[in-house]
Amino acid sequence: MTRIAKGIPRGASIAALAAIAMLLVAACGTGVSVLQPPPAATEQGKATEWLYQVVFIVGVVIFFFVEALIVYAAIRYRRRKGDDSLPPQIHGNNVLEVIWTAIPVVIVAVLFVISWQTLNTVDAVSANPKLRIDVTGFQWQWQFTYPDQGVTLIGLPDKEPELVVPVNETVQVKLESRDVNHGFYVPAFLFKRDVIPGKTNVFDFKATETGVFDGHCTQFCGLLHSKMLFKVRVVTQQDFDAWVAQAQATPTPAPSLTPAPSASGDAGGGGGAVQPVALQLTAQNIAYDTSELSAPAGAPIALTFVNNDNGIPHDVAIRKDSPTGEEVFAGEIFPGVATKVYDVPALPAGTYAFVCTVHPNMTGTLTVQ
Amino acid sequence: MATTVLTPSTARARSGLYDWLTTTDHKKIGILYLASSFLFFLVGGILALLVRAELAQPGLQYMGESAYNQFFTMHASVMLFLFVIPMLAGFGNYVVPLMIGAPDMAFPRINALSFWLLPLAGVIMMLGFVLGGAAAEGWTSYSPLANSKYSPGVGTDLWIVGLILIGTSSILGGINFLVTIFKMRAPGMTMFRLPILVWTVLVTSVLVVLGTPVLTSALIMLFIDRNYGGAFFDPASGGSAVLWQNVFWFYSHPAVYIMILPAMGIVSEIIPVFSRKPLFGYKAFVFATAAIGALGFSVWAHHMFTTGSVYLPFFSFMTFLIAVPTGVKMFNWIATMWKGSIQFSSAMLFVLGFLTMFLIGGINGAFSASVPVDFAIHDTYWIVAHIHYVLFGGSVFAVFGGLFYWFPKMFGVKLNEGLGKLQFVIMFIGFNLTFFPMHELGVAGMPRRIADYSPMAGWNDLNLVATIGSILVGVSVLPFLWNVFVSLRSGERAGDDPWEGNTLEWATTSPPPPYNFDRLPEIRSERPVFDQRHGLPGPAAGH
Amino acid sequence: MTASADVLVPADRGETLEELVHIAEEHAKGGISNPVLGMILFIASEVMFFAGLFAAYFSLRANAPVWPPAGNAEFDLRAHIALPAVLTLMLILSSVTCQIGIWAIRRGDRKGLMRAFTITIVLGILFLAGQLYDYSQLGFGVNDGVFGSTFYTLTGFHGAHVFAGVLMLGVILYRGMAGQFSGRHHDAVEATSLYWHFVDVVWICLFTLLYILN
Amino acid sequence: MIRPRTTLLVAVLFLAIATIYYALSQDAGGTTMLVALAIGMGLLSYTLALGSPKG
Repeated sequence: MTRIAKGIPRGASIAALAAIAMLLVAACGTGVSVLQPPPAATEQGKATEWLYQVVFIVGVVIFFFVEALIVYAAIRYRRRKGDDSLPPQIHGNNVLEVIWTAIPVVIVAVLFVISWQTLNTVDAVSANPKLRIDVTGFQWQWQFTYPDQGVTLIGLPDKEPELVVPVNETVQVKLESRDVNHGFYVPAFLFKRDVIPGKTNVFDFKATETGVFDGHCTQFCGLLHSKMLFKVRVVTQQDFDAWVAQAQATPTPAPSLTPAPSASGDAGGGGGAVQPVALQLTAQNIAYDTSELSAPAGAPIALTFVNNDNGIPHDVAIRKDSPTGEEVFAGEIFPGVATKVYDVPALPAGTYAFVCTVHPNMTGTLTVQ
Repeated sequence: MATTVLTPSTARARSGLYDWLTTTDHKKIGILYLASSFLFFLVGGILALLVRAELAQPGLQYMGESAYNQFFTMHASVMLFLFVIPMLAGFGNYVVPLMIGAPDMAFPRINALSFWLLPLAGVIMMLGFVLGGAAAEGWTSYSPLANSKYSPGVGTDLWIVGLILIGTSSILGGINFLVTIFKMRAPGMTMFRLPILVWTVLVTSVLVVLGTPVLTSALIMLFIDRNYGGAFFDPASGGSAVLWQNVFWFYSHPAVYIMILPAMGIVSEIIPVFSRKPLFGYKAFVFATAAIGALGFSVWAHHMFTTGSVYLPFFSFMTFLIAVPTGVKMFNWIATMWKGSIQFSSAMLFVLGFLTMFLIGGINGAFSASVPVDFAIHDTYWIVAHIHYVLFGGSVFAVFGGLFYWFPKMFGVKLNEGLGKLQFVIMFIGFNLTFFPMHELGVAGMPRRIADYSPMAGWNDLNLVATIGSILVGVSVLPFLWNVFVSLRSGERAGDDPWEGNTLEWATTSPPPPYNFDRLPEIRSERPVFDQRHGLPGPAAGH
Repeated sequence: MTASADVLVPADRGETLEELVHIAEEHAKGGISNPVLGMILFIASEVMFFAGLFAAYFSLRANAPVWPPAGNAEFDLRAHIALPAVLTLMLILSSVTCQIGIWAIRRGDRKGLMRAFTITIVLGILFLAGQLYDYSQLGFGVNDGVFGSTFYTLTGFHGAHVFAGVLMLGVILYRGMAGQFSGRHHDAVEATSLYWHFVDVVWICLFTLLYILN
Repeated sequence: MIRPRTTLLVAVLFLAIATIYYALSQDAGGTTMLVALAIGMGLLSYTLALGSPKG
């Protein structure tokens, strides 16, 4: 009994030594980074990164300490062949229970306090940020609006939008959703915030280095969640000013999202040699009302497109043969509820697909004979 | 101890399929629970393999986004609601009345109803696959995505109905357990002599009885939103998207403890037996279990840190606090093994696997309690790693440990130890190969629930490793199926008490008679069978 | 750590044989009967079911700029309070008659139980009919924003519970006529009455909240 | 084992949590559920303690 009793502290110290040794190996391994987040690219991210390191080291030490105890106990006290003796029947020890309740309480209390402090840094919102950006999420793209600069960008399936911001300046992001929950996440910022319909979330960041960083939607938002990507490009103030000037000069790089006037009137125009054929298509609940349209060959088409999805942008693009085929026509993207008439040029006979550029799952077949 | 042989006439009076379909015997219902849950484990496992196959490389190779979203949604729904929860309820059903020396559950017919609701619910949920697509909003079914506007398919409605049925089954089961534990204990089986598994089932049942109805109400509100123009979760009509998360997680966080506490109970039964020592700190264990149950109800919003609409420090603090009773349990398990005489049976190996995996699952969970760190890892593969370390590395390893431990009691034959160890080794390696790399993917920024990722993101190798690991996990189930098959046909006869157990189920025959006990040993501690084997301990008989 | 610090023997061991016999006797007597205990646990569970619905109600109400929401004069339920008030009194009365039935069967008075429960069932059915009529008079539906959704869901699910209660009372009545209850054996009656009282209490909360504090 | 009245401390505990929660967050929904939980817990533990055999 006494021999074994002496064995406990020895075992524990061996375990602790092993844990520390392994930790040192892990920490000193130059160039090797295990379970490390990408280097933080914002001031807020650096605070989180520091906190992550603290939690990580505490976690690793606890893991190796406890795991060493498990392994040591399992090996040291394994049953030898032919050993039928009953080990000492120890029912418990109140001192030990208090110790291994109190120590974790202290550890989690410390972690809680430093987490709270870091949270105050990360979550702080400035009253007068240098730049404001309104981010709107919708299935399955992003729209970035610079209200003070009058610049709007919107992503398309083959062209993810790029949020351009100046380095070393406080940028305030306002998050809103037009439909379902989304998540605005930039791994290099070590930060995300949900984008929730009916609720506006605001956060600040101050980028500390230039570069291009990937961003994702992290809150599952339906069919093409995995395609809801964006990039953040951090540039110097001069480059940013130049970019703004260029963006303001070119009328919106991506299709505009300004609500279309209800356009039944301005449709009649474009009378050519051949009278256009009138077709109608309605988008509702992220779906077209029909999957089959047909039109005569060689005549232009006046396609009345009714978007009944409040706040959700749709359009009609016509592509050869299949939804991924060569594009022969792309209508303007506009949010509902609104109606627009697209003047589709005359098409040669054949099979076409019509598809919503924003929602590639909305498709149908257009037969031209 | 002499083996009592049942007289064939009474045992075989009513047998066959009809008997299994109409039985109210808790042991048969328990076995039905285990069998049905295991079938759903295979279904959920196949769905998981499909998901992993698609993620092995960037690009969409085998399925479109629509199928992928259905698969991961149904994988989680099946695994959580039709496998883990019923599997543990199955153990409870089989073992709890035996452990407390009762002839059956308090309400045998309600017990049968609880079980039969489950396969019905499972079939209803699965029907979506053949009726135009199963639910595809993730098992959390966040609204407004789950509203009819964005998810018009009937699959989501079937999912809701199935889940309400499962919830009803759980509530009835929970009430049954509580009444059984409080009212049906044998003389001498005081509350502080209950085996720890019974305590964990007790606390779990409280969580089920008080938590599950909140989920039912949430699902009903969602159903009304979807089908009758309700506006609960529809911001466009004055509803609130965050409200869904509040009511959903108010149940679904305690549900995590519903899925782990009985597993901890199983572990707490197996370690003492194979260490030949009593459980270290029995009362500390009971209090820790109760503390986890109580705290479990005040941490629901730690799933919602990134919504910007919860009071963060409150939930952060409560979440950190849960680590304390969990740590107490871990140290008590280790202290139980300390100075013991540990036998590496298959059951014990799975439990040792549990300790290691659950340790990781506890530590990587604490990362999320730290709010800023959660901002960095929430909804990434880190979380996928965390839940699988807890629910697979934790609960599933404990489930297999429990199956190896109680199989002899259920069927009178032991499972093959060699095949068991083979299964453990493959499963342990496969599991870690699958889920450890997900930590790295998570901190690198790979979001969960994506069907595809950019080949330039640098996630290719780790995803391939994870997929290879998942195949190993799949393969590891084969030796088990073979093991059950050969053992039932020609397994080693077990006898009444093959492991030198502590608790009352080892005092009866294997399998036990319909009424469980011919006679009970005297109950003077939490280990009546141990006391009987080694002589009753009394104040005078201290070692 | 030394051996003396180890708790070798739990303190609560070593009862005498008489003590063991006493424990066994206590078990035989055993507190509340299983069906009644099960019903109370079920009621605890129902409390949480309604908690979810009430949580939605309070949360949506707290989020709304004005309550009841503007735009529909019918949302002012205080104008409709007369019929619901009568229904409330009927439901309270039915709880009283239900309890009278319980007291009767405890005395072994089977006829008294039958009489009291018949009145309870009639009151319950009248309540349901009155509520359906009330629905038909209201100028909004379940699809009228959060107000309609919460109102119909809360009262509708309460109504469903009343309906279930009426069915249970009917079963009790049927079994009572078959002579299945006595002064000693009437657990099912007790359990059903507890459920009925619970449904009554929920209605009083609903009435207060939806009609008076609207 | 435990006197039924003592178990009502569980209800008090959850009422305390609900109060603290409301004071910090002013969240009506969560507070409703916590208060109901106090009632449910109290009812459940009180009856279980009252209904179960002694010991």
